[in-house]
Amino acid sequence: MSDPLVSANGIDVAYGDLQVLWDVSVEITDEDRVVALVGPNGAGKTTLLKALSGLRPLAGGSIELFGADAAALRPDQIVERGFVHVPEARNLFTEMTVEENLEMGAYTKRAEQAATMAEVFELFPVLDERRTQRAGTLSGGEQQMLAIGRGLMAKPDVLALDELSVGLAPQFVDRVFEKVAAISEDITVLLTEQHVHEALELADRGYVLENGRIVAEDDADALLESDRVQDAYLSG
Amino acid sequence: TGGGGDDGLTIGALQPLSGNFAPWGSVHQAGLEFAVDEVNDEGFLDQELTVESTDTESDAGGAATAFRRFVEEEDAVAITGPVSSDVGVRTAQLAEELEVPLMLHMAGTHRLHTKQSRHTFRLGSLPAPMDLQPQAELIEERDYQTVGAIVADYEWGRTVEDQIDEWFPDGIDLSVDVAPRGESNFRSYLRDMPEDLDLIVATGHPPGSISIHTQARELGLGHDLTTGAGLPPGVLYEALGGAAETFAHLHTPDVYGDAFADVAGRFAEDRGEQFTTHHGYGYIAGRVFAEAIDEADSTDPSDIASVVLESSHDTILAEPLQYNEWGEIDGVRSMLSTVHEGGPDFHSDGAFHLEQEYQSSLMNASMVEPLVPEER
Amino acid sequence: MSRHPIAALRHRLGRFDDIALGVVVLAIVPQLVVGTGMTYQARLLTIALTFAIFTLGLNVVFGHTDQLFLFVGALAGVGAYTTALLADAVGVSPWLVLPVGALLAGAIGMLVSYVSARRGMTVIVIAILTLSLQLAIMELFGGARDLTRGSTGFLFSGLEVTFLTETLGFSRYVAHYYVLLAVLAVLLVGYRLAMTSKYGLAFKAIRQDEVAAESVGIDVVKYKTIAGFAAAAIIGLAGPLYAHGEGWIEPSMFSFNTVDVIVLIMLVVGGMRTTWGPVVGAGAIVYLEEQLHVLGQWRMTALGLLLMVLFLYFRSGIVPKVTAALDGDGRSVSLTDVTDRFG
Amino acid sequence: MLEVSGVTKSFGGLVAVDDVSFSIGDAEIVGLIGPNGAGKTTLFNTITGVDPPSDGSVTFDGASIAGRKPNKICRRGVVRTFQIVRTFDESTVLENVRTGAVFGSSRDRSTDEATEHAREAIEFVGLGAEAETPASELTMAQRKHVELARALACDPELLLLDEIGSGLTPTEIEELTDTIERIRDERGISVFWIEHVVDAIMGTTDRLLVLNEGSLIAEGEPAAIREDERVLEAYLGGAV
Amino acid sequence: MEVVTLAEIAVDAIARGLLFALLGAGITLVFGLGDVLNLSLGAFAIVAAVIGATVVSTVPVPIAALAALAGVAALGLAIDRVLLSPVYRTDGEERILLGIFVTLGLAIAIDGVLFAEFSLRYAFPLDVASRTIGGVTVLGSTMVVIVVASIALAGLFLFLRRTTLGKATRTVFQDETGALLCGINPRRLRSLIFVLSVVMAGTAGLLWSIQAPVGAGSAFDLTIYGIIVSIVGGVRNIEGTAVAGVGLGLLMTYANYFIGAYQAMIVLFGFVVVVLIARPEEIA
Ligand SMILES: Nc1ncnc2c1ncn2[C@@H]1O[C@H](COP(=O)(O)OP(=O)(O)OP(=O)(O)O)[C@@H](O)[C@H]1O
Ligand SMILES: Nc1ncnc2c1ncn2[C@@H]1O[C@H](COP(=O)(O)OP(=O)(O)OP(=O)(O)O)[C@@H](O)[C@H]1O
Ligand SMILES: [Mg+2]
Ligand SMILES: [Mg+2]
Repeated sequence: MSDPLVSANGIDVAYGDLQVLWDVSVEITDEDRVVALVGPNGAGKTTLLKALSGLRPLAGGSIELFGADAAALRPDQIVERGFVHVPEARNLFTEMTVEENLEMGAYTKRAEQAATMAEVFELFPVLDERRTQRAGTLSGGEQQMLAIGRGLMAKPDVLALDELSVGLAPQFVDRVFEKVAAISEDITVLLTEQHVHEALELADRGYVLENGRIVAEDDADALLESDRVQDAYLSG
Repeated sequence: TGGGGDDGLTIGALQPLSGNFAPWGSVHQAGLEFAVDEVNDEGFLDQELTVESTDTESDAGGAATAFRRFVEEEDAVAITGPVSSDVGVRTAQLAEELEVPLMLHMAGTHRLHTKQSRHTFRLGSLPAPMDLQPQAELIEERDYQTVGAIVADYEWGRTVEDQIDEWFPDGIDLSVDVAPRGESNFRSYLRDMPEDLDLIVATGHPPGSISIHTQARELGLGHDLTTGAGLPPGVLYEALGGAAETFAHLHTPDVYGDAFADVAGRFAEDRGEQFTTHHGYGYIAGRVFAEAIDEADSTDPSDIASVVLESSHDTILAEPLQYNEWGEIDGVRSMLSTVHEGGPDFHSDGAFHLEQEYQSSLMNASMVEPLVPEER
Repeated sequence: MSRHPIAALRHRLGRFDDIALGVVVLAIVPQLVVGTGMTYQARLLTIALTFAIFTLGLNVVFGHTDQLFLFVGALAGVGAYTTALLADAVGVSPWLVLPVGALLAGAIGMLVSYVSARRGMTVIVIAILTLSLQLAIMELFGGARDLTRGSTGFLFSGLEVTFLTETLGFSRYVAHYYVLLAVLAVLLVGYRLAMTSKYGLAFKAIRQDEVAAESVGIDVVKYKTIAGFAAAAIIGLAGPLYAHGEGWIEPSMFSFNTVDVIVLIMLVVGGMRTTWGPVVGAGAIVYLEEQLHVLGQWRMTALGLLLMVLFLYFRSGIVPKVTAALDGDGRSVSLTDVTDRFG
Repeated sequence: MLEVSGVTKSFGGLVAVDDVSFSIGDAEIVGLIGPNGAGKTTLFNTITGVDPPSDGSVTFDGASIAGRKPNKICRRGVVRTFQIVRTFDESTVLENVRTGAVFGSSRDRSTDEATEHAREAIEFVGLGAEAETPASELTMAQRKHVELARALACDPELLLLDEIGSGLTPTEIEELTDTIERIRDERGISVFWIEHVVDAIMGTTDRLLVLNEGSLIAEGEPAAIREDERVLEAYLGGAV
Repeated sequence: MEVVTLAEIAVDAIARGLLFALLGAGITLVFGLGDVLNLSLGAFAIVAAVIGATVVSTVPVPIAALAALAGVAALGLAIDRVLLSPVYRTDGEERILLGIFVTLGLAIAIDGVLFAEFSLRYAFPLDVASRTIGGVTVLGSTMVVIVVASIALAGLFLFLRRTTLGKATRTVFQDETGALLCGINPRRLRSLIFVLSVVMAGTAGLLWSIQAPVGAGSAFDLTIYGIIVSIVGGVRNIEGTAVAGVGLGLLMTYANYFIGAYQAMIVLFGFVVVVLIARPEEIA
């Protein structure tokens, strides 16, 4: 039996009166390496990640992280447990340098800070070059790399990447996907992606979210072949 | 509280019960209430006299609104209480407009009256010339040679600065500094004062006069006396402790006379508290209004004002209280006293008593120029 | 889509029906609450209208363009001192030099807005900048004693309308109330016209995103400068009227605590970016302040506590709340804010 | 119509755009691609006046626009959208677009005309059903379309789009490219378009510019760019 | 005027300047790091002085000083929890404005209590002998002010620059969600910073009352001095605040001296206006 790392059980989430997630259940176990979450715009992918990382309260259902109830935890407590979310909006510290941003990423893992930072710089050499530049002045793609790097600094057990490749140049998309594959040796990755095809190729399992509900869940290969996904996302 | 009028006569008290002048307000209020209680006990008025008081927060606009409210909503026949020149000027304005007598507590600016004023009466704080003359006399009497003064940078302080020039004897070594009104650290001004200072004049900086005195002592200037504003003696005693013995403040109630001792004795007996100069101002206001109502045989505020203006009242001042044609105080003597530990004769339980440093000669209203309003 | 000219005119006039109604109501008020020969209520009413005008000015510049002017008092003072001193020096009626005071205040507001827009200042920088100006100008009023008679101040009058006092026989305060009401009515109409025109549209865009506003052709500096000028001129115009109502000019009438704090509260309580918010806010706060006197020396504490509660839990303001409630009932909303419906 | 010549922009020591020259003609769709940080957005900023160039000239229809304010440039007919969307979120879609119609165009319109014009632009991008919805309630893709409609309402001659397709699904991208082609075909507007979605941009543009480390390294038809050695190395990598 | 007197005045001015710097630090902390311009800062300084002056008659001086600081810290914590929590729940411009409004209300309320119940001026008595160094007499109280204020500022500086906790405070200001996702608890940091800032103000108030009595009437002035120093020093920058404090202390004292009181105030505010116009980007 595999141990569940993350499990959402029938959760509902709403923005004010507007409910966006309906009875969503997701489970990630330590046997998963990469799990992809796909679906059209506005399906609720981001919202689901926010619910998992504690940024949105639940209107119903429950969430367990690493075997313990997590519905009432604050985001910072969830980071401490080992679930780290790299948000779609990036949320960098724009007035601080690249290096300081990374340093803050390691807030809960200060002891390993230097070593992790070296790994991140190896992954994204451009960040090393821009070490002392203010994060707010980085280009769009550079910011995306910094956001991922900062997430890695927390040495998570599960890393949730929202819109991993947005704004990245093609050669970086490939590089980043390779890196994610490499990361997933040690870390379980949950990602949402517009490059549905690539994402499902990288992932071993996937969920399809539409209109706030899970409409399909399967091995990635199977999803990739399924009509539902073929028609909706891969027609181009 | 609630409206008076129907079955009684109301005196409105515009008291600074909070804010910078709060120490004045509460004491004045106590003296006023005591006077009214006595009047009611004596029963020489047909109707019960009551006091309606409000907190002006030392703000002129607020005092103006309250003034109107007292007169129009509470039917007050007379008003008292204002402290500070700014409040004094604005309320004096209203006293004339609404034709209701106003007895000021502490408002010293000389630009208070015009020759047309008929309803505004000065009491506690004397106009600048009358403030400076006793000090000038003191300098001559004691033959002080070196005098330093710090004045505040606003109307009152600048007036004092002018009056110093006018009244102080020629030939003394005099240095005058101007400091901001809100200043409380005077060390740099004091460091620049001449050596061998005899006297520091701080009456031109009322909010800072206590600080000036303590800081001068800390710097070891070794002067004889500091003269300061007419603060309630209780405040001086609290703030200065032993240093109060060399801080001479101005007051007009004759605390050394029998009349004062009488009232103070009764007050102590009744209220169990020490009666001071500023209780005295409230007491005088209550008494004089009551007597004027009696004498006028009318509750019309204007009639009451006429009586105050024209008659003379024996009070606890050194001289009878009287006013000139437009309400400037006339024929007054003021005293410079220091505060010492131990209660006075009339109230031995008290914490402090006053000792007289100097008593001025008789001062007449003619030494104060009234305000000449412009032609429009 | 062409419309019949009369229908179009109706439509235009219809935009002012709430203003007409409101002004009529305000015109009746003194007849109801001010007894003959009474000055206390009359003075409160004039204070409320005066502050409603100040608040309207702040609404334009702060509500609509996010420039937090914390020198409303100083601008009013500039208007008042300029008018009074100039009238005195030249020897003419203050009415004649009133525009000079308003224009001078307007020029100061314009300059501040221009510089702050050019320098890309955020709301907080503008707030601190204008607060510093407020304090400096107050020092000037108090310090230039030879000109202003320092903190004691001087008598001021001369902004009366003899038709009201002599022909109609109103008391000085009631007459002054109608003068203020006339000014307010003109300003409300002007405000409505401006906010339903392209000015309102530009303000709304600028407030939300300056960069985007510029990218679609809006001259941000120009519109902010216009707002700064208009607001400051309105405040500078009301300043002498304020002084006339008090019969007096002195610096403390224009201090941060006496004017700015109160005006800000009135704006928030009444409702920012609404036509009637400033008027309702001014009325409510003047009334409330007067009621608080029963608390004696605890009035100020109570005021502070009340403010915090209002700001924290009621910051959308009375007018928007009432409008929403009426809308919710599906009833007509004659007092609603037209800018919210048209743009 | 747009002539960019020798434009350079540096931030402190960093040269973000380095001596770039090119031009864009009438009714043309030109793509701008390049690695992250190549200077694409910065180049847009120099053209639209958000960040004036440190050096070089930009002329539009023969008149210099370098260093002019963004609002002036907009009214001249050069209008942009933003990489990170900047809609007026408290306003409805209609108000957003109307703002463009009123201020963005050199033409004077009455209020009613401006509203009509705005509605037309909203229909054009397919947001007709959302006209009265506040922008804050829309999805990212919809908000990008609001920006597009707002820009169109400014009557541009040249439209600059910064990664308008990022974050969209392939189906949505297809709709978007359609719209962009219609903008050129039906309205005769030129489009200058930054995008990392290679297939979309290759399939739609007439011409591509490739920026790398601030310099223009290639320019030509999509088919040629695909083959270009330098572009393959700097940008496309193994992706194609 | 003699050189010695000028030097003595300079020492006094530096002491005053360090007090300005403490107040400036109080503003800088909460505004620069938390987005709230605390208009009630001066009130905390006065509260500390009032507590200190009141309890000093019954307990030894150091205990009275600690009690005063503990008092403002507790008050600060309570206010942070009760009043600022709703402020922090908003964001962006709305938070800035709500911060201004709520602390304005708070300033009025605290001043109101002081006005009503503690309307005197309060002094914290401290007997330290004066010392003459090279002909320049330095008062005991001045020495205490300079030493204590310098230690407080240096400690604050080291905390912010050298400790991760100190650095983490900056993240909260810039992007709260980002901070949360790094495992930082913004709420706790904000409380810490707010308490730290009012303790700085309290220290300033206590030290001020050693030199000259203070009362409720000075509260708003102290806040203004804090804001001015904070701005001139560059709002994000504690070293700048310290330098600006001392600089303005000297400027004000000498301007007062040589050109007169109200002109000095105009010079001061004029200076602020120039700084604001010259470099608004450093402020917000
Ligand atoms: N702050 C918010 N307030 C109200 N509604 C919101 C908010 N954020 C998102 N929504 C709505 O919730 C729904 C789901 O949004 P979400 O961002 O989770 O979708 P998504 O799948 O991540 O989409 P995308 O691919 O565009 O990022 C959408 O309809 C969106 O409009
Ligand atoms: N204000 C600034 N100060 C310093 N450097 C800056 C500034 N603005 C941009 N840069 C740098 O200039 C370079 C170009 O940035 P730009 O945003 O133009 O890139 P881009 O080509 O749009 O990249 P992306 O595709 O990632 O959006 C980047 O390295 C960025 O860090
Ligand atoms: Mg999303
Ligand atoms: Mg870019």
